[in-house]
Amino acid sequence: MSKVYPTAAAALEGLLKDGQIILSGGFGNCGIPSDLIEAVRDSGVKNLTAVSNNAALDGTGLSLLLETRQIKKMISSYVGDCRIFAEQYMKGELEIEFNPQGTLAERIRAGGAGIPAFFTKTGAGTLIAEGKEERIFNGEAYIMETGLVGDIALVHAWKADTEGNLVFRKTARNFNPVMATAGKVTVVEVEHLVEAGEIDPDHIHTPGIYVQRIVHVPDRVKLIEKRTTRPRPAK
Amino acid sequence: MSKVYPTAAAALEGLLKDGQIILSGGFGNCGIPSDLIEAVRDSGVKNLTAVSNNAALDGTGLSLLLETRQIKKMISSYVGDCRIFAEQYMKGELEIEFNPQGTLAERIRAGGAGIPAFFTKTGAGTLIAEGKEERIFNGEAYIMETGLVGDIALVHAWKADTEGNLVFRKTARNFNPVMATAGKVTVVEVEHLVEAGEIDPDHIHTPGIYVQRIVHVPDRVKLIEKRTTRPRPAK
Amino acid sequence: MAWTRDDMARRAAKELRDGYYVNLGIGIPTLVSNFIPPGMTVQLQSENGMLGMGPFPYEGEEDADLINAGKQTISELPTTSYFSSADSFAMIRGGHINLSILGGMQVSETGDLANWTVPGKMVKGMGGAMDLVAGVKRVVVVMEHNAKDEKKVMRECSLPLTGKGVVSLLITDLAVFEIDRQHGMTLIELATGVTLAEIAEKTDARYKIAPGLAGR
Amino acid sequence: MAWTRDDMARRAAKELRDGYYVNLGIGIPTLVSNFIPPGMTVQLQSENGMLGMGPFPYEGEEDADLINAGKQTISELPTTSYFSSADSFAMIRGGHINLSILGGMQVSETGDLANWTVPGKMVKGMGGAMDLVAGVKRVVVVMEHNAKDEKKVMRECSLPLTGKGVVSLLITDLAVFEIDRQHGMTLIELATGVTLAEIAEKTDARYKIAPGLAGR
Repeated sequence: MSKVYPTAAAALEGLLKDGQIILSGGFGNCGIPSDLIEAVRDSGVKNLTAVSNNAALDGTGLSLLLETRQIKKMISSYVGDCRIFAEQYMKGELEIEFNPQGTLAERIRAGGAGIPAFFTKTGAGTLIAEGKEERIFNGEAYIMETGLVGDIALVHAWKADTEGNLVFRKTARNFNPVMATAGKVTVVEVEHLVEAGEIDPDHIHTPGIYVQRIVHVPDRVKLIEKRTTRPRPAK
Repeated sequence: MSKVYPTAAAALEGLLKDGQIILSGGFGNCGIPSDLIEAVRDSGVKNLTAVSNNAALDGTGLSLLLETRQIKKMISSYVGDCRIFAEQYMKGELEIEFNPQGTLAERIRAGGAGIPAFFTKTGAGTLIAEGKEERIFNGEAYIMETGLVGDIALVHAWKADTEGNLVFRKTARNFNPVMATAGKVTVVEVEHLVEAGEIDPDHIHTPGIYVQRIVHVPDRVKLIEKRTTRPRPAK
Repeated sequence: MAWTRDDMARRAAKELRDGYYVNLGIGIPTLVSNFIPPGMTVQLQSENGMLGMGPFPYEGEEDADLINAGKQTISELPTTSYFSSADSFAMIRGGHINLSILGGMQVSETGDLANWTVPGKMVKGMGGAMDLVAGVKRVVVVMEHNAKDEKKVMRECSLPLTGKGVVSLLITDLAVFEIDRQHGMTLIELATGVTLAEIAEKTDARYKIAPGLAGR
Repeated sequence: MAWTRDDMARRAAKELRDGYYVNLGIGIPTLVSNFIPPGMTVQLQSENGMLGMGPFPYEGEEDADLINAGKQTISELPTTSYFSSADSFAMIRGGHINLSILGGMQVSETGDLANWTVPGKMVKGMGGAMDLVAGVKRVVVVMEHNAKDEKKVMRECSLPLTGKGVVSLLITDLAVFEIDRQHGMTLIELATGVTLAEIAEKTDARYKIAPGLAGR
């Protein structure tokens, strides 16, 4: 039973349905599952709830699914960089649930780890606490947050073996490993695909148990949102 | 400010006090911080609460501190392999709190991650649930467990750099990374010590922020509890 | 003619499916790995932090850093990955393991399992058993039908529970029972030569009899 | 003579200690990294999953996989480690970061901070700010004392809070205040040429005046 599929469309075939919760890795434009998101767009599936830290820049990442109005709700921590997001949100066409970034990450980690709820200090005494159970531990106020799982998780990894063991690269790791744990089905696009046994088992970030389908996307050009540099010192 | 100390005793100097909670990595005899435990023994500190999955075999690991009666309480998931443990426990000289192994791991993970409490299905409807809050999520019973932190965490790693970035080896990883996150002070013994920059930053299991003190223990002989083998196939 | 330990392991192996991730307990469950059908890929999880557990190492290749949850030396496979205890039990608790095969002391007709402690004896601890039965999607218990003259397949367990309503399938040396939280226990197979009367006599639990077995 | 942005960053840098792990927000806080005293080792955390954040890369060495929480390209150091967002915020929430230096819109005399949204304007989201102020041991806010004619150092924040009782030190272009949950706000420094009268006029919060400043 091979986990490897020839194209992003093939890797998603039979999985997508209207109204699903889709988890997507990535931070800004870094480490986003671009090919898989394009395949979701091309599938035409709609009324999605997208869980992702950001919506990426206009014309990239999840904003592609905003353009086509396939997303009805987003759960994110920051969307300030996306114009189309702002437009649809201000017009009331898009529902948004803001979660503090760490709460979002932990809710997804909890979802993947079988933890239905946990307490965190983050957001206690703020708007975020409204409607949530508050409890005092050791004299400090905490609020209860719930675990979050998705129907499908879309993940971008640097390298995978055919067993689905994943390695991420630098800060492109971000939300990807945690999304991989919380999808009922997890689909991964990888820049490098190798045979099982070619990755040192102590270097694996995400064990293959979390990965149901893999597509090899070797040639994707990765975008940089803010290109900041310093001058080279004179020799 | 160097994190590297010349001996295990030096690495613990000024940290130990009677009545502390000591977290110790290791599973059975695998990946236990042997040199550090010996240094705790030699310090004479007492009335300790030891948090560790096991007590190791007689004459090794935490059982050394049982021999000297420095431990008044253990929080563990399984202690069946340790005779001295059984003796002291049956005589009522040692207090024991059994936690399911996954609950123990998650309580420590939560402690290190600033989560005072979480819900888990593990142990619901059993003795473990007694005195704990029970709550239904999605029709299933869960119990509330609390985060756990220690005064000192003792960790065994395979490799460290001088910044305290750690790499573990095979199943000697076990409880070590999570213990490292939950000690107010974390002291690590390492088989290999290298300069900062010599470990690929994508291969680091525990970032240096969790490590306050390091001691290099290159020559320790590692014990095997159950040596099981298969015959080589005939050529 | 009760089933042998190998027979029971062979029967348990029929619960495996291609691509499954499986956790095997100590004792008879460990034997199940000898009966994985050829061509079927199954990855074994060891809850101390490993997926893709290989067989015992060749003599001389034992590695103190490479043990299973039973503390035995084992070996790596090409599919192997390692992770921490916290990550291991996140995997277990999160329902990512397809199947766990465990030993038992008592199983009830509602799927309760007792397998970790006997009052009055030295308590060794539950290890990862409570997490496994609570977290794994499908729990199969393999155990002797009776211990000497004591019944072990019960209306209610008398021993402290490992988990409540967690067992999906019970394989004993005499028979196989399906357990469903709503519909209770059903006897679905008999070991060769075992009669319905013998099961009735040796079982405290109430159970239905699957249609194919009636009259045997 | 109010402090410049660089002056404020230089003042904030005095809060650094050797061996500290520090998270710097966007804007003036980012400038603090230019004023780390020689010989002092400080590791910067970027909440998208990096410790040991280096400077901007040399031209031509930008890497799309290596950005900070402000989405700018950055570089690695010998001390660098990478980790997931969940691990990053476990680190933040768990109190392992010694110091966070952030920008602010309003700070109250009890240490409340508002810096993420203004009612009526487009909501961009709080990102990691709520986690940082809740989790980091010591939170320093650097901001202008006033916005045009609006006061920003308040008895109570009028804007939605980022955190309640979280700010330990407030550095403005005019002054520095210590904030203690029990003892309230204390003015401890004035920018060169700034008078107590000017602070009194421009501040809504109630504050004590540190002994050394009285009469200026």
